[in-house]
Amino acid sequence: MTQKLLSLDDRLGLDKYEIDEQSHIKIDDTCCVNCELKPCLTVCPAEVYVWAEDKVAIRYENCLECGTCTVACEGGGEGGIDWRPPQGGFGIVFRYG
Amino acid sequence: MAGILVYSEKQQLVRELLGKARQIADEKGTAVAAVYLGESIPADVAEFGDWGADTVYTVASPLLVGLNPETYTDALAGVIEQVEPDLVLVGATKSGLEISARVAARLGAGVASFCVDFSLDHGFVTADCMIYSGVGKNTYKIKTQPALATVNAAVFTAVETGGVAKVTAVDAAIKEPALKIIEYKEKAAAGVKWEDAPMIVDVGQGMNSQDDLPIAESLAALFDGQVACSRPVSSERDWFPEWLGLSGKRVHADLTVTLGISGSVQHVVGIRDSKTIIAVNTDENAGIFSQADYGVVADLHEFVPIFTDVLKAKSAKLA
Amino acid sequence: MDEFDVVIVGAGPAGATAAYLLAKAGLSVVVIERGQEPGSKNVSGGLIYAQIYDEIYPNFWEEAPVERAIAGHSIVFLGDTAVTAMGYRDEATAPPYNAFSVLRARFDPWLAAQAEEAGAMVMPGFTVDELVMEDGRVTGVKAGGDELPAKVVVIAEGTRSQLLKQAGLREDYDPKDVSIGIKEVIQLPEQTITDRFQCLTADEGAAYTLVGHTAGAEGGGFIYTNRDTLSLGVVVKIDSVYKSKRHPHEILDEFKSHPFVARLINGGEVVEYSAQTVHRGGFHLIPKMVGDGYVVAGSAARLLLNNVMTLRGMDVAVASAAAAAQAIIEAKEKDDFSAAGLASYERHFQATSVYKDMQTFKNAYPLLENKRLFHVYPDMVCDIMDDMFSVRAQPAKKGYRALRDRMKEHDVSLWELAKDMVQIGKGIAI
Amino acid sequence: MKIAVCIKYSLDASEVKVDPASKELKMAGVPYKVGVIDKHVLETAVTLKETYGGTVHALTVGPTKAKESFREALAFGLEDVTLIENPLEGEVAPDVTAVILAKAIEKLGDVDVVVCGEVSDDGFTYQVPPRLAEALHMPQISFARTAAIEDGQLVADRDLEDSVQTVAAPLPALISVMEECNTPRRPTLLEAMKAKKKPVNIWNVETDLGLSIAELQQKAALEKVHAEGVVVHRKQYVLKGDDLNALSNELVDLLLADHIIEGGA
Repeated sequence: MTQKLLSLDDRLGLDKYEIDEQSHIKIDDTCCVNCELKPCLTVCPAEVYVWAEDKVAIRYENCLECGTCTVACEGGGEGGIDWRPPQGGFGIVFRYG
Repeated sequence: MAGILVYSEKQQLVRELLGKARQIADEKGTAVAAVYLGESIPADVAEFGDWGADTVYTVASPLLVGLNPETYTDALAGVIEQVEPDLVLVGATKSGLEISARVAARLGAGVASFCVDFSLDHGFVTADCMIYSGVGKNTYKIKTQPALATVNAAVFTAVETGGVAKVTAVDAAIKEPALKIIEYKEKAAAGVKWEDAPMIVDVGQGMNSQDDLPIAESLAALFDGQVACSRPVSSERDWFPEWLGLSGKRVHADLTVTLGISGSVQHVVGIRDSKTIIAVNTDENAGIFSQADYGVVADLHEFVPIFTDVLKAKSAKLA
Repeated sequence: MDEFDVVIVGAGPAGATAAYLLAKAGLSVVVIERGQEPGSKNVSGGLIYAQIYDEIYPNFWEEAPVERAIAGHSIVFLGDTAVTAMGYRDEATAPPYNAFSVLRARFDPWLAAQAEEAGAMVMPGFTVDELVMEDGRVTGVKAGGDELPAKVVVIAEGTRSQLLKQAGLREDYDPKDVSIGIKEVIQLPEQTITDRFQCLTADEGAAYTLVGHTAGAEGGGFIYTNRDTLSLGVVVKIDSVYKSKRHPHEILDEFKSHPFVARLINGGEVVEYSAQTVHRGGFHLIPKMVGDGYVVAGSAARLLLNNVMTLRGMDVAVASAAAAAQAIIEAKEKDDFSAAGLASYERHFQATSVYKDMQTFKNAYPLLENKRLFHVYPDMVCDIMDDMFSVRAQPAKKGYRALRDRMKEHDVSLWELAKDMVQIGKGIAI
Repeated sequence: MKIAVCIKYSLDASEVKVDPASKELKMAGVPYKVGVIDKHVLETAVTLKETYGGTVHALTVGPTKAKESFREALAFGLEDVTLIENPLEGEVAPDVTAVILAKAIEKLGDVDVVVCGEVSDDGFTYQVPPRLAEALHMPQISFARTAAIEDGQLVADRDLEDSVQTVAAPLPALISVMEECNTPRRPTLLEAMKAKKKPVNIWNVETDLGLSIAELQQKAALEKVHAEGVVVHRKQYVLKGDDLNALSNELVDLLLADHIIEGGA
């Protein structure tokens, strides 16, 4: 009775996205460099935020649009994340919800 | 004739179509012919006999230039009407897709698109066709005679038979086309597109720096391959203007080696049509390993140079 | 384009219901929804409590795409491998129904269709970029390259409410007060679900609330039965996620690995992965719900009823939308859409049964802060149950003795236990 | 100038999954929408209209329930959309579609330009535009990357594998465009709201187009006898170890043994 363990990529692969060419997430790099906790690296359920050398890289196309990053960044980080909803029709498309 | 007629403006594709047509024709005891359309007929056109054609039908006309769909449709339809084959295989190039459909409309025939296999049974053609970009396969019975089918490159294999073909000129009525070609520009041969490369090295975020790119380039060079990348490598690091994936390009190389690619489905869509996939990643749990034929858990920066050397020493030729 | 009476941001339960009621009352209404279709951006655990929906959409279950009528509710404490459960079930084969499981991508389009039939214009595929403000008064919205003026804007954009933030109409959220819900939809044959969850028919379902086994993050899990899928997820506080240094999907994996959970989902195929922020609920967090030219409804107003056993968001949302609609209709009669003109919204909302339930359970919210509830007690309860039911070589203990020994083992003092019991009692019992 | 555009309510083929055990294609719940290519088709037509004047009329063959899906198309600034109800069970074959569309274009009357997409998102046969051109006896510019009217002729760049050709065709003419031909506009909210009030006409093949359903059924030259999903099996052979030299040799030997590469450098 073992359930196959799904990797995060497997999971994100189950979802449907309409990918915009432009990112709906912007990062203020100076905030992130000064941010000690960097909660976004942990809390994002799609691991949209990845630490790359000296800044936060964004994989916005995986965003589930849950809003967790903004809450974590406002209260636990330095407020470097500017998250806006993707423009109409783009982004995640839940088929079950 | 009854039998199989083969046409493409790409000579290699003609040979591939002949390979399969010959095999089926031999099983059924029927004939195979190739069609050549052009301004003039080259001297070596009979060489299709080497690849399985019993006959080569030719149409020569000054109007057969620039792949003008109207004149090529007239010519191919003319040959078919004269020869009366059971099945016409047309190479699925853009021009082939266009004129096969026009010919079929004119003759009231059916076209099986992107055929990957077919059979001739009891007087009709059955064709397996790829649907939904390769997710599925439909089998169709084609109810018309002739039946047409379009076939992509590298679906069938050319087989040298060493036969001799009879060359027969066909007098097809070709009308002056309404469509005029004002300017004709050959595409530059340089700068092979990723889509056409036989081998791809697909670089992901696991590669540390742009200075490491020669690692990938050396590997690609062994196979006349191209170095491509995932979206973040393109859009965030700006190493390449394009990327592979759902939102980018899709390749169908014989061999794709991914370096530091984690394997999101959005990216894998871009490479999944590759015949063989090798993945190199430090993370044993990376999703890419379930999408690859061969996985290597190692740091690409250390592994790939050694791998490249071993390939050089043992073999670096795609089968 | 003429000015609309009402522009509604978001076609979720709150937005669609406000639109439905306002359009029915003859107001001109447009709903702007950023998803391709209503519901395509929306995620929730997936239970709706029927009472308030039935008031607004009588016998909605006959038409609406609900999944199963919930017959069984259980709260389950997950120990290491053991469980202690408390369940309630009654048949749910005929009205009045208590709750239904729903999948939002199916249910929300139905709600939006009701609004549209009533005469509202529903515009999916457009994101509202900002509120248009004049002298502190909301006068319309900017969306899809256009400005759309309105007498009143209903902000029903869900938990994130970026618009309120941008317009300076809400404070930053505190990660202590917001949870992240991570969810999977898991496909299983309809009959398997019916059998495994002991349902009478495929129309009947079960809901489990589970506490414990969430990798040290404070919160709990849920499993709800849909027709041929299960909704499974964990809801954990955001601050505890980053303190735990565990990624959300790892917390979900830990939850799924518990034998009790693993057995329920065995053989199922995950078909969707989703996440959503969930407000903690509680009166002290509700922002200003009314201002000049706007009202806030549903999750955007952080409305949620959480008493540990149940999480009610979608019926609170609808109740607030109905109250807001009533206030807007009155404002329209007076032609006064100022904060004062719309002020009856809060009054109407306070008169709803949902609000009264929120009041009843207002002392439940501190429970969500109680770490022992999530980390210690699930295991401890299971251990005590083990003492009660297992026959061993050592002499058996009576209940109190077992309790004291296990408290010692789990490092819980009598004083702490007493305090927690009072808290639990005040929160959900007395 | 009167422009007819042919668009299609297509199955979202990227959503079709395969059951690995039974090889069955899982079609339940796969959504339909107006095709991705069709936005480029609409953009081409509307740009022509804006540049040279005229009207744009969209035609589509599909199920009646598709009606609501054409709101966004209308928001591009079309005069109208006409949905020709699918007279047959299931998907309409390209040969049948071309016959129906040809008849509908004749009914519109005096059409100068017909704009199509090179290929539909789901059928993916590339057959409808050339078949339609044959049926209408129109010249066709296929695989177009541009579109313009010059001296009463349709002029465009035709993009083939080895060449790009600038070609001209006298009107009336058909043009089938590639996705690369333009960047479709995003209709604004107000445009979309106005489009919501525009009608989607419904035509019946028998009463409106005078076609016989029995004859159309006869026209379909292909009969589907079997369908199955394609499961790509990757070998998923994973190598690990600290000795990278040994790893490299092991991998190369495997590639040789499996005939991925050929021996004898």
